[in-house]
Amino acid sequence: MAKEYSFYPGCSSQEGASSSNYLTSVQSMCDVLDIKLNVIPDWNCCSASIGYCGGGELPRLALSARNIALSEEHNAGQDIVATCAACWLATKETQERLEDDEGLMAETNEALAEAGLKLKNENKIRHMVEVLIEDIGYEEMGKHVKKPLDGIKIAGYVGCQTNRPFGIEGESFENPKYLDKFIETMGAEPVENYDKKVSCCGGALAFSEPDKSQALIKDIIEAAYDGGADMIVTPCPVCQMNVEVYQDKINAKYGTKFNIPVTYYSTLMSVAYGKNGKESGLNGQIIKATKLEEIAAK
Amino acid sequence: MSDIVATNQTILVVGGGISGMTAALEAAEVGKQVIVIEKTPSVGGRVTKLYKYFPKLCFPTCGQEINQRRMAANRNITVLTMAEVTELSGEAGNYSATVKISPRYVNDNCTACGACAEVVESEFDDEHNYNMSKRKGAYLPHNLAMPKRYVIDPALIGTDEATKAKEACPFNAIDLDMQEETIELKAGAVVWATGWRPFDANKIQPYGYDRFDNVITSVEFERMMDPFGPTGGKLVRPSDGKEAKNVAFIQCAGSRDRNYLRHCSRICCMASLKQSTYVTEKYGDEANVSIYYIDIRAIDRFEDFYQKVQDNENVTFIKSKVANIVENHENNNPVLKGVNTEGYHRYENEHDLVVLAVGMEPSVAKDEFPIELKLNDEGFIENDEANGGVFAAGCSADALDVNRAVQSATASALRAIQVVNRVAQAEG
Amino acid sequence: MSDLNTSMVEKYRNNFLKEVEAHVEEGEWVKMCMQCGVCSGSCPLGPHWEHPPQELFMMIRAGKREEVLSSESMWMCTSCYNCIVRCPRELPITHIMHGLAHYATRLGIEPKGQPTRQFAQLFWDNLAKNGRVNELWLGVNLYFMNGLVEGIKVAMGMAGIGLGMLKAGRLSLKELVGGHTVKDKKGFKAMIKKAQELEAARVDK
Amino acid sequence: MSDEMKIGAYICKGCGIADRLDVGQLEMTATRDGKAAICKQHDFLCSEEGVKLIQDDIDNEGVNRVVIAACSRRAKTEAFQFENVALVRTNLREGVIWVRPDTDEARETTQEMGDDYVRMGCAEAKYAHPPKPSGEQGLTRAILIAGGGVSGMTAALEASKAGYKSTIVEKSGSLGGATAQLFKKIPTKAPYADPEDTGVDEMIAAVEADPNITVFLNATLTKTAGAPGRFEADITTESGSTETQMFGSIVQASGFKPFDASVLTEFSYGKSKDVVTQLELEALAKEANGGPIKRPSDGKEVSSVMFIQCAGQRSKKEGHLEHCSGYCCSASIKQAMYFKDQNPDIDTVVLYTDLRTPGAGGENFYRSGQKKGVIFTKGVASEVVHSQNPTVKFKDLILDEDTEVEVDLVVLATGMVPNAGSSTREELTADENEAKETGNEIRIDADSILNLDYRQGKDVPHMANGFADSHFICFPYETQRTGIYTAGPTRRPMDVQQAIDDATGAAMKAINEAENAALGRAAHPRSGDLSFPSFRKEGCTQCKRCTVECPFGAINEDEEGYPVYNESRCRRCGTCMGACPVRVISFENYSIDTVGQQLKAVDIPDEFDEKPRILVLACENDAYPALDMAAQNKMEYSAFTRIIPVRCLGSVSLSWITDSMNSGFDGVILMGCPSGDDYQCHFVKGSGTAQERMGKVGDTLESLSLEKERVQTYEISITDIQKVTQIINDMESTIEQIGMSPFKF
Repeated sequence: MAKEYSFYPGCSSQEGASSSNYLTSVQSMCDVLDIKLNVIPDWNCCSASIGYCGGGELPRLALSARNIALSEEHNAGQDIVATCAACWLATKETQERLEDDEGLMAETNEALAEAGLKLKNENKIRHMVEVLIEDIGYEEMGKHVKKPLDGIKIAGYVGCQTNRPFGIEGESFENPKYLDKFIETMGAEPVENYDKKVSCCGGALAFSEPDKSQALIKDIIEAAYDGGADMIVTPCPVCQMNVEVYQDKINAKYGTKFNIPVTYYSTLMSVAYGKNGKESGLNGQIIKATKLEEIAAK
Repeated sequence: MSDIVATNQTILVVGGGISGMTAALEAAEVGKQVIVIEKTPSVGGRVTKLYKYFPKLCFPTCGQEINQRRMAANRNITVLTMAEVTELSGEAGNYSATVKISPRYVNDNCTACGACAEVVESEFDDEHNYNMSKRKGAYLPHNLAMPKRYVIDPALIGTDEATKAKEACPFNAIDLDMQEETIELKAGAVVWATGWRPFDANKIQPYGYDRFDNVITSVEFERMMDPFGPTGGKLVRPSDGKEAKNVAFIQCAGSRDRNYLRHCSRICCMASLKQSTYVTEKYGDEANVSIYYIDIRAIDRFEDFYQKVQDNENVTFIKSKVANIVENHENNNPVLKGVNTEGYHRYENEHDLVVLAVGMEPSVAKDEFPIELKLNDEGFIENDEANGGVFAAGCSADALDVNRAVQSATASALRAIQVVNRVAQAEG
Repeated sequence: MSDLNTSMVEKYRNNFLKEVEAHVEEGEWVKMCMQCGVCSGSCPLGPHWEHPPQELFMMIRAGKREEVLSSESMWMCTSCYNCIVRCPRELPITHIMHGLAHYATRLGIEPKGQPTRQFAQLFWDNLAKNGRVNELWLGVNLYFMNGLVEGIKVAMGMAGIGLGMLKAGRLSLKELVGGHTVKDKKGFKAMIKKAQELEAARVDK
Repeated sequence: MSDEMKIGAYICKGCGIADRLDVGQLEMTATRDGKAAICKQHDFLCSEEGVKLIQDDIDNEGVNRVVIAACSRRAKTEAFQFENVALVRTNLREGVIWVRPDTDEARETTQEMGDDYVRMGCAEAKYAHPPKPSGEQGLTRAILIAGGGVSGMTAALEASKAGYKSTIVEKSGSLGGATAQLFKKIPTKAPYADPEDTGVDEMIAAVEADPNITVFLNATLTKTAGAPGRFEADITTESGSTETQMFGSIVQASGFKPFDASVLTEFSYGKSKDVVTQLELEALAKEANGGPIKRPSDGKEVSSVMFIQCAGQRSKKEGHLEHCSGYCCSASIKQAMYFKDQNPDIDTVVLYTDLRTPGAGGENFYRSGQKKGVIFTKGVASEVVHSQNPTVKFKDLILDEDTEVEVDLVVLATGMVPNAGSSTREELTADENEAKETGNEIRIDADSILNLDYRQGKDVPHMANGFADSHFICFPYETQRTGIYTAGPTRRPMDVQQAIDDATGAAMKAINEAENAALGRAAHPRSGDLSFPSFRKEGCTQCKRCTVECPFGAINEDEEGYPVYNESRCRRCGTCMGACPVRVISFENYSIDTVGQQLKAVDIPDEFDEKPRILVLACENDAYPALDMAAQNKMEYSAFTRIIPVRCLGSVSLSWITDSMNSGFDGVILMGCPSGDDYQCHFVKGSGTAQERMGKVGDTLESLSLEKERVQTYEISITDIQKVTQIINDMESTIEQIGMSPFKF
């Protein structure tokens, strides 16, 4: 029987948005693993970690609270799952903050009442990666591999918000191993001791402070190359975008010759599970993941 | 072992480190019957693994020699090694303890002549050196081990080597059929002196103890100074055996931190100050020591020692909790990143070797005590009436230096004596 | 000086710490800092902070109100959460930085031209309008936030990226008109408004 | 011992001894040269059977001197314990076969080693007597406690709970000491969040209600004489009446004196009434009793306060304290809470350089202070400017700026000055000893606490920073006066809870000593030793060296200047014996002869045999174990070595050196513990004293026309395992260079 979850896709995975290809591959992956994602009806933006200028604490909490409340109403009893690090983090933080602070909880519900909603705050908020590790398990994930990703060396770039402050149970903040295990499970080779595994790509500041952020991104890519990587894989839409799209700019500025594809773990899994390039969201790559395309085309 | 006489006037001392030994000696020397239960094959505990004590820079084995002589001469003390208290019940004046004794495979006949070790080749991690070196499968735990009796590693049992060892012994001291034994002991009072263990440095992920060869712990560094230690007394770094002259000490590694141990472990500042002298003594002007700290906690006369170290030009103090360590792949040097908060100076400092001044946590975890005791949040035993006739000594009571641990143990001996004297009075 | 700022100065006179505790998100944690500096050392944009977090905390304790609130420092936060997980005293530093930035904005004494301040405001305005972020408009607004001429320059510089995204189907011109939105816009906006009112009642008094 | 001496020698053949040595030859040596009445061999002497063999001879054959020629005296000690005999251990295993190679060419010299050690053992046995108590010791179980503060009261109460009586002598008119002046104390129990009641009133009530405790108020000790087990104390009350009581042991809990803050003129102390010390703030807090604390100058309710840590402490400035008092950080947190708990709006700032709150409770308390809003600023105060309100000028070390703040009240965290009585700093050099006799000594003048009727001063000698502490890490209660244990802040700066724990330990030590002194058993480090020094009065020249050099002030002088030994004050180190120029001092089982005859028993080969002899006199506590451990690790050293363990290098008589030279030894090595400020000698200054004495050996050697290299003194720690063998081998090479001694007959 399919495992069902209440799904919070988030703004960037909407059609035509920056990580729409992430959603495509997630859907293919879930299809194989018999995971059913029930989208929270009428979900809204979580404000990520950058809404704080205009949005005060309570309005920002209200955003995620609305999503949780909608989930409770429409997908009762189901764990809320997010694929985007920022979505997961903001929602989970909201849940915790409201759990700890009765005053804020009361005010939040007062605001939610304006939208005809009420928050109970009882469901678990989870990242897709948690679902894979905890509910599916590496063994099961491995069983579905049809086309092992032989001969590809991959740097598992975990980034910040999937990792901190909550992270994945049993993993360390400084050296989480799960992404490497994913890579291995799909038959590819992880880069050992990837130095920049949990370094920051600048996040939203890639827009506002491009030079400072690109300096960070440069180090992330460089370390991957140093480790002999053919590609980088990440669980986070912001990481994926920042690390992939600025390579030309960085090359121009630093004289580097970066041209390394950056995909999601779900892209790998979808390809390994035998889905085609489109189903795996490979056409969403700005820097083409040729090795994956070759396998997908086989 | 069935010949051990224990009554409700007996004092049971759990733990044979310096605190347990002190409590046992004080009580036994005023005529009390004492049974010491020690988990490892020899008494002495953590201090046997220390090279020097601060602030005198004298040698722990020196006091151990005296204490061991006192113990050997005192017939009121029975020591059970490789023994653990698995159950404890009762109340002040009337306890019964279940003690599990693991087989040593060597009996009292052993003269420590070493004939068994000569024929055994297999080697195992040497606990005495925090597994930084190997010892044989038939071994004396260390030079000053008491009891001075060899131990056969359980992994040897059933192998040809075990038989060879047995055959090599001229005194019939090796008994390969020895079995785990469980005995029941009565006691009037219990001194709990199970001490501490170094905080698991693997958990301090930003410092990469698990990832970088040249990041070690203070207890490991201490073993390096011992001429009979893992490096033969050389201060060298693990990755390439190069002399470690540029050494960083990171304070509060695992202490004063809600991620690890919330308490201050008290000893680590002084331990690093002491260890800084190891480096400056070995390498003189070539030594370059950096101590990264939050607060240097050198109270009372320890302050004098701090001043002395501060006066050394080759030792630098940086008020900073190091943010993280990365490794320079070219030379395996650890690179420390952080901010000196005195005036905000950012640094990226490369060192030959990094020593984590790891904190002290109680050896027995909160939920592992065989009897319910009043503990504080940090897991140390409180001095509380609710604990009846069980009294904490040394680092079971708080994070203490050796001097204070001995003080604490001396006090706990009196508390135990008070109980058994009451029993004696009641029984006439 | 905004009215709000003036009234806060009056109210707290010399005690900036108390003001922060009362009005800044997670501000009650500031006093718990023990000046170890692990936050400052852990920040990816560390070198760009004029005053790193731990120093800001000390400045708050020392009553340096203007210097703190008008500082660009907290706008350097990338929300990487390194500081939070490493802080030995459990201070939610990321949130305090956001809180300080927001509070400064609320008082109208934030560094106006600070790019992250601009972007963060745009982001909020963007999402508050439809309930979901319109990435295209966010980008367009971002590029033109410093005026038309500057904007065209920036936009030209970013054109390659935009084109790439468009080609990969990860940027949609459909967003120019209509685009993604929550269905219950009315309820959504009422909720935000209410939350803002409740917060103002608490913070601005 | 008037009984007839009968030596039984027992040679063990186990552990390879019989493989490496001709045991028959050893037996012959024992009987022929050693004059052993009985000599037996056994394959496994430490076995039950072997021990029984010996015990049977003691029981049935009248053997009263037992020579066990087997392993080191440090091995199998539990097995070889016999009552009422003098026991000698001859070290054939660690001392001979383990330090020599198992080769044919080494066989002869190795055998010679073994034979010599057997001779030496028998010689020692011949001159040793089974020790037994002198009969001079007394049994008084009562404990004298000097000081009626928390430390003193704790010692009394804890001793009482174990059934021991005590007498508290308190100088002031009431019990409670400094703690009675406190409003609250630093917390002692989880969660360590708030100040606790001091509990001092309850403690006083308990003392007063305890039939085991006698209290003298307004009283001082005008004279303390005697020794453990029989201390005789004159307790004089204010009225002038004196009562003499007997005690078994003493706990000195004389506390501390507050630091004199008037030297802190830069902080306007004395000039501004609103600059107070921590102790003065306690008085203000007590007065307020939970209400608003008012400042002294004008009674205004304090709305802002700054605590200046380390005021006059951790400083080398004239009149300041060099030490850190340890408790003041927690005390300031506690005091800041006095304000915060009453009114959270009061500004409280603690200005510190290192916040020192160690241990589990300390860090919790620090956090609790922060939680309550106490501000902690890392900085150094330079000045407090006095005007209507005090203004503190300081450097903020974090913000790296000079700044100032005006407050209602300034509290100076001044430290503890030990109240440890008078002290004569004892110098190690003989020259200074002479200076002492001319009255040129260094004194700390203060009212004496104990007024000891001792040759070496009225109080327990002071250690670092004037505290009456122990010098030893492992033995925190061992002062330099036997049976007198210090507790509380007189020993080390500490807070109330630490003082309670400390005093409990001191009570334990006092009980231990009272009991053991009565049995004639020595205190640390030769715990349980029954031997004690005595002297031949006829030979004594009243030179007083023994009374001056005794590290423990154990020896008094009678009116004629003869030494008076106080057995239970003695630690049995033998420094007096080593000091005595006329060799009249001895112990039953350790004397000029027990060692002197051993070295004379060594067979000295002819000069042309090229077999030199090296005598090693090794401290039994450190050097001898180091030699043992070298053997254990099979590290070889010269076969020409003959080692004699000594109780302390301080016990080494110069006569042994001259005797050994005269009898043809080619070299002598003395191995003692490191001396100096961080001395490791368990007998305080035995090794240092010995080194001084050996400084004069050169003259002796010169008079014999011998090279001075022939006698060398080394400081050896127990860990110097490699060094000891090196030293011995170096001596062998030295002898090779300078040639054999001409004194071989």
